[in-house]
Amino acid sequence: MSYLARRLLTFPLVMLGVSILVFVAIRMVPGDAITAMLGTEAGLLTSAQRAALAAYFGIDQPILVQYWKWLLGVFQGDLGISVTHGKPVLSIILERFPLTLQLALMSMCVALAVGLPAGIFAATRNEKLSDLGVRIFAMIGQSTPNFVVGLLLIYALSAGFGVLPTMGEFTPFLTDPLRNLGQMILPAVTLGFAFAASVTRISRSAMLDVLSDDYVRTARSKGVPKMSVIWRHALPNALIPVVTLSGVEFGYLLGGAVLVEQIYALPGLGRLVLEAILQRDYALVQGCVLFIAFNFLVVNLLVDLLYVTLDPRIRLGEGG
Amino acid sequence: MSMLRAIFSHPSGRIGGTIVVIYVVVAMLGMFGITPHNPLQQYRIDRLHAPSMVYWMGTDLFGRDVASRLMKGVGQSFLVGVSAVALASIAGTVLGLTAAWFGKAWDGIVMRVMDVLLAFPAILLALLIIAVAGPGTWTSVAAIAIVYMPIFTRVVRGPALSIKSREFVDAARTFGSSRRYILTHHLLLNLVAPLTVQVTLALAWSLLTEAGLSFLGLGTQPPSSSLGLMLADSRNLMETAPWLLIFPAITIMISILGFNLLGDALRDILDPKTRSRTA
Amino acid sequence: MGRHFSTKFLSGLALAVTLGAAGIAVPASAASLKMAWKQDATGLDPHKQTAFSSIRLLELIYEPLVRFDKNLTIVPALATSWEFAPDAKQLTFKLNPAAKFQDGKPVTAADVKASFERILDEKTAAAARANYLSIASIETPDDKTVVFKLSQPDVPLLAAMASINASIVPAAEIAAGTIGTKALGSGPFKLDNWVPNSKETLSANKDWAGGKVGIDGIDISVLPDETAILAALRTKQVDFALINDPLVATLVPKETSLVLNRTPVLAYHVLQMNPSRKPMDNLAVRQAISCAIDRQDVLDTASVGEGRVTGPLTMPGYTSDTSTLFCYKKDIAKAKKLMADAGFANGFSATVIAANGEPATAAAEAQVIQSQLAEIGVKLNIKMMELNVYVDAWLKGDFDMAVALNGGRADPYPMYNRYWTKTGNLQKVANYSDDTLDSLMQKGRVETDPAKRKIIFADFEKHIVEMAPWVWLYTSYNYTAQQKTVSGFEPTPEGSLFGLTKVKLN
Amino acid sequence: MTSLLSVSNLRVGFGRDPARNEIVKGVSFDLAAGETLAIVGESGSGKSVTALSINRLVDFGGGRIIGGSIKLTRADESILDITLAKEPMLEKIRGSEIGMIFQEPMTSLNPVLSIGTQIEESFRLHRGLTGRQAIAAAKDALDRVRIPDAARRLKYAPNQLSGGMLQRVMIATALACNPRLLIADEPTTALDVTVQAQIMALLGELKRETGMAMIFITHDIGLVAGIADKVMVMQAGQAVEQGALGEVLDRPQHPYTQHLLSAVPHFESGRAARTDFTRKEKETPALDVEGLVVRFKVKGGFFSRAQGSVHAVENVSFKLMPGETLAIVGESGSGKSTTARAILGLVRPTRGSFATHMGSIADATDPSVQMVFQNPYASLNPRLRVDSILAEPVIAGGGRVTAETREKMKALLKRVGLPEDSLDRYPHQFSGGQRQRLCIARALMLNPSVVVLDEAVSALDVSVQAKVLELLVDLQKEFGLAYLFVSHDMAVVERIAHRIAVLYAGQIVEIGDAASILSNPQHSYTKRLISAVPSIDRRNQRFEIDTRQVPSLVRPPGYEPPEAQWREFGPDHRARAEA
Repeated sequence: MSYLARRLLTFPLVMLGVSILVFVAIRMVPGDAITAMLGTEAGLLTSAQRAALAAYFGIDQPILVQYWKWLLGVFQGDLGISVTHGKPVLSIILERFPLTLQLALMSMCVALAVGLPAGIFAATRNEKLSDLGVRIFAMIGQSTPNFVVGLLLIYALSAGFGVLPTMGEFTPFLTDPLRNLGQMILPAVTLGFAFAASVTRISRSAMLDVLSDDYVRTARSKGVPKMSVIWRHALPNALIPVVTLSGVEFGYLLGGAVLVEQIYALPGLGRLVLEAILQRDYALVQGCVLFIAFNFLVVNLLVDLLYVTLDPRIRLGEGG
Repeated sequence: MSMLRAIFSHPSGRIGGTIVVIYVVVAMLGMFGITPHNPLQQYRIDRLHAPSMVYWMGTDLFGRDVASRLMKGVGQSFLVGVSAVALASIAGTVLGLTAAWFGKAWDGIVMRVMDVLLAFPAILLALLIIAVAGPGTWTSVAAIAIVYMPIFTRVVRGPALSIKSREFVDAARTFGSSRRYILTHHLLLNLVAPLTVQVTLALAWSLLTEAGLSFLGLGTQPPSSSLGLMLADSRNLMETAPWLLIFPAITIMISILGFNLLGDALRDILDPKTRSRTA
Repeated sequence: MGRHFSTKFLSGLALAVTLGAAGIAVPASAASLKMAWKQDATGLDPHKQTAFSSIRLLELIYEPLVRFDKNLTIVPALATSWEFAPDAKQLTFKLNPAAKFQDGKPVTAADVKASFERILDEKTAAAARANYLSIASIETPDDKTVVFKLSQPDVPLLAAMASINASIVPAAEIAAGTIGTKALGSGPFKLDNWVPNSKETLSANKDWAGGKVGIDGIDISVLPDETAILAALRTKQVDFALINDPLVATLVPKETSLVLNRTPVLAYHVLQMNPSRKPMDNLAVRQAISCAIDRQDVLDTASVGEGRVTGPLTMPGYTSDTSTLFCYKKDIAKAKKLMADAGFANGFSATVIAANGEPATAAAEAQVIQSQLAEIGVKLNIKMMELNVYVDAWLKGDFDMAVALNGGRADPYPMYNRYWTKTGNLQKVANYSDDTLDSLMQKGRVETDPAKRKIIFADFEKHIVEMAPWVWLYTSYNYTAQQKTVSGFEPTPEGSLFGLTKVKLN
Repeated sequence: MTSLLSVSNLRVGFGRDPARNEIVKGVSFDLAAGETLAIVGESGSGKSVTALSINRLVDFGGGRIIGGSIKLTRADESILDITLAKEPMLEKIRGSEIGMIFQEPMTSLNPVLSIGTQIEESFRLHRGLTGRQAIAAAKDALDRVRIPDAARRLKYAPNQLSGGMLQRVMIATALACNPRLLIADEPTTALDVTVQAQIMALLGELKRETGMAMIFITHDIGLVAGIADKVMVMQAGQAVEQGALGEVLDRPQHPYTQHLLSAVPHFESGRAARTDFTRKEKETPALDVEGLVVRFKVKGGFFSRAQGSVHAVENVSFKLMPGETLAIVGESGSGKSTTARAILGLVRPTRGSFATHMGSIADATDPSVQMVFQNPYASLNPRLRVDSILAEPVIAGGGRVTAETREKMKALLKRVGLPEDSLDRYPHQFSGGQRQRLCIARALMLNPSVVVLDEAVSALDVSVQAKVLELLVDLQKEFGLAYLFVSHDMAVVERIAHRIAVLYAGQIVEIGDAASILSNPQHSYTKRLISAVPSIDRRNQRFEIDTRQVPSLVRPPGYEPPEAQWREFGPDHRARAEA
């Protein structure tokens, strides 16, 4: 309880830190919304024109005033207006978010569906040949940058099977589930690859740890069959580090996967932030980063809550 | 010496160690310019030449020798990786150690700042830092270091807290040992093992990040070569000159694999928990 | 660099993608053209947007008074006819009586007056305002006639009006302040929906005064990577696409179902030197650099030969035989001698800036030039920059040398007056001017006889190449790729997509 | 009586090459139905491995049976050689015919499953019970191990129960299906001595009720006396002696057994207390503790408000004379370690004062008081060489490490019985006993007058304990040291203490002359404590089962305990008056 309470208390503090950091950083980047919009043509502007544009973009006031105004807005649920989109930042983010969420969920499903059984299997085959195979595969998975995975995946699929990802206009899941899945499955596998590798490794080592724990020995001394020892006694305990890892990874995935979105031409959050940075759309960058950090922290809190349901030791306080 | 023997008698340590040794040798050769060709020399007559006896891994769009550029690139990645990890580990260790030792407000401030950094997706944070400072080798060093620093801070703070409550630290306090002595001799010395493991893994990670940043055009600048940049340059030439993709891709994979394997082996060797499992 | 700027910084991320069919292909609405481009528009205000990508979108929605055809001849748009007074100090337009805005209201002289007054208002912050400064007043004798009174003779003004930055917008919308938030023009397509950096939906304007549009509409998707666009073309997800990177473009014809349209463009690749900095202030040094560069080699390496070596004048009717220009053939001996004369026999170091991915060939050009200049002892450091940062430095003239892709115009005067006259807005970027250039530009501005103008500008070209403040390299092509089922597209040297009005889907 | 279990020439090895790494080297014994065999040995003797081999759990710890046989007579009179049985067969045997309980009750129950679920599992597996039947059976099982309020406790998670309770749950689980053999592997080692007595009593009763046979593994030969019919003594993988309880205890044949019985401290109710010191009240005490109070604030709730305090140490006062040993005894949570740590400045006292002959101790550490910690593995920095370890107190005191210092190190090392070349070695190159000698040497580097020994021998093997105790006594005499000896182990305390202070719930309940207190305890808690101490003399003694728990030490803010009333029971023996 007090642990969760402390997490809740630091939440706004961390959010405040994130907001200050992003606010200052994005303004330290050379160039502004004017050059971003006009490029070299900005050189044709008279100073009166420049001032008019600065006022339009809201970058004419001192930075503290800008920050204060923005912060007041944030407290009222208003993340500002994006100058490139001409729309409230929040509505732009919410347009992009379903894709990112879906991608993150799908990658996590891929990772857990592959990684967890593989890790458990390897743990029960400790030091045998099949264990070694799984470990090597997981190691390679963890060692390959996801853009390389995406690259090689597309190359291998097209060269070997003549299959290509659907790279047209993105279709939301509700509009056309089949087409949507056709577009999303390869990106999800690409992101899920390294994720699955991590899950495999951590579930294997957690399982190994747990299998040598006293209570597993106790279960065996009661005559509990092997499968039941693994699934009923060991797994719930081994899940805790897997949940941590998956939570952190999932939290990061909710921030968008810039490289993979780029490779598969998906309009996700990652690309949104990148574009916003490039176009010096300050409000959008700030809004996105704040939103991403918020999600990350919320996911971490949810992970903590999940612990609590998984592990009564945390629920009741250690030594209760 | 006994450490080396331990690494090379550990199965993944043997493979990882070998890869890392080869990697370091190649990096050194690349760094000091001992390559089959000058990596910057443009043999424009031999543009996009397939791998041959002269050009082991072919040539690129400018007729530069891919093998030489690869070696130079490995050297570059290594330089960035090592510098970034050195920075991150030193800063992270100091912060983690002092946070654990002094606790209270200082701990709160340090850990909240780290929380802020961690709440930023790594690649976005690096991107912002680079956008501010302009792309380049040393900017990517700084960006990778700042992104990785919170991890070191956490890796140090956790064990430091537990060592702080170990009996030998209590003992030191009963003698009235100075804070500096306790921090350096008792805490830091006992953090060497987890730090070694983390440094190895961080190296793998920073190679990965360096490749990603260069791939985005934010890391090493042309005409210098780095693995990520070579991959980025290969993107539109993959169909006509696949060697431009394949060699750097494999190099990245294998080198990161090497450091990861070594890190795993070190963890097995240095972590008493896994060691005692066989006892 | 002009209009060709865009956020290609993203292009670091890409992959080539080979053949094969799409996972699941679904036919879209029957007669809409599915189109893809890499760069999306950055805004909807036709008077403010200068980005190439914005103009490509806006020229489908808005119309200026006149426009260029594929031969860069000025043809009617909203105006059916126009004439200069003999002293070139008055320009009169007759508007098309059938012209209507997309809300059904007719386009009147009052709308034209209001539009230009808006452009000229400093508060609007229209970058193109500089081109229309000679307009002293606007008179509207009747609903369909507009008279521009000029403060001085200005022949290039007409060409300057053939720009989407001089679009006619409804006076009512100006009053309401909704320009830029609502796209209401008189052009062939209506913008139904826009999700920036993701997609646009356009439908054909049934009431368009210019004639009947061959398709029902256009669905544009933004695919941030040109190899992804190629993949989408190959899998028939897309009927029509814009391509910037010559390396990608050359892959299109390999696919039997695809057609590549290639049009020479006015924009030019150039190595800009900064003559306000040492040692580039020394004419001999600049000339030596010009002589040391093998322009064809740059073109062949950086752009796989896709393009043509050019002098400063890139527009049809003004181009000259490059072999007559100073040092257009690489001459290392001469270059070395010039260097020695200037006192730099041992060379010097300088930094060249280039924008990341803008153009796609920038980094490659810089590297080839670096290697070529090394032959005369010039040690070039390449500094790649994110586009915005580059623009910032470029505008301040804060560079030794810069690799750039600068936009061209159909007329030499608006194309170069900003750089090479003493009062040009971008003189601080060019940092070079002399009396010869200044007087030649002034002569060209007032001269109405095309033949005489051609001679004036040929002299200009010869002189500026010899003074070598910049080293003009080559012009490349504008590429569009389409399925064989798409017919009727007519590209222009400006890269305009206006030709889509004539396109049919089979 | 027919033989239930017959083990012959059992050999068990570990690792990749089990034959090379033999832990059990040919052990044989027989066990009849209803009989109890105690296997006694120190760590590494192979006693646990032997036990784990009987139900083949040893396979999961990396062990392999490489020879011999284990013949179990099953309920249907068939005989099964367990060494040859396949896993599915073993799963049937485990739990239903052979039950087992382990040393660490805290970790031996699955933390994420309720205890009810864990008990029910046995019934489901071996009796085929489901649903309500299984729950009812589990409740009965808890009742059987005398856990009050069983129905409610079924829903508890393991971490909600104390160690003693958990061990009862373990026993309930192991006995759920009435196995004919129970293997108990050091079941009380991790528990406090009064709780140990309870568990032993419970095991004794259950044995009588069910008529099961038991194999009881322990390092404490004193504990054996209370429960075993037969004893087997193991050393280095071999059974060096076995026989009937009386035979082995009274007429040990093997030197190792004799050593265990004679050299190892056994509780003798004060008869073995030291008599080599006479207390002179006039003397200046080496350490004078007056009114020591240590409280820890308990924070809770959303805004971390103080909700009260743990009164860990409550008004503790004593005087320690030069050359004297005062033992502070108590069970876990009694505040004995906190007292020691407060004296060394490791815990900030809430109130109270200390004085040594150098004057009162304020915040600064006083070199005349030094401490030896419980765990010799944790109290030496593994990354420092012995010379650095010994130099640390000198450096801390602002001194320099000179040739003279090194000479002193060598002399001290020699004095505590360590080899001369120890200075260049690292702690991991020493055994536990040697490390504790190192800690003692380190404590003596600054010539202290008081040494606080916090459970200083508890982590050591019994035979090593005796030697370290001897060393401590010798050093005390040689240097005139005063010892504050904190311990839970009455047998050890009897060997070293001149005086004893009994701590219960943070307060001294009885203090005085060691022999007097041990032979004639006055306070009810002291009585309970002493009667719980196992002894070879108390054969097959019965304990009363008592489920009282230590009272909570958490008090509301501002709470002050009432003034203590003391009653005198002799010249140097007084106890707190009870309500």
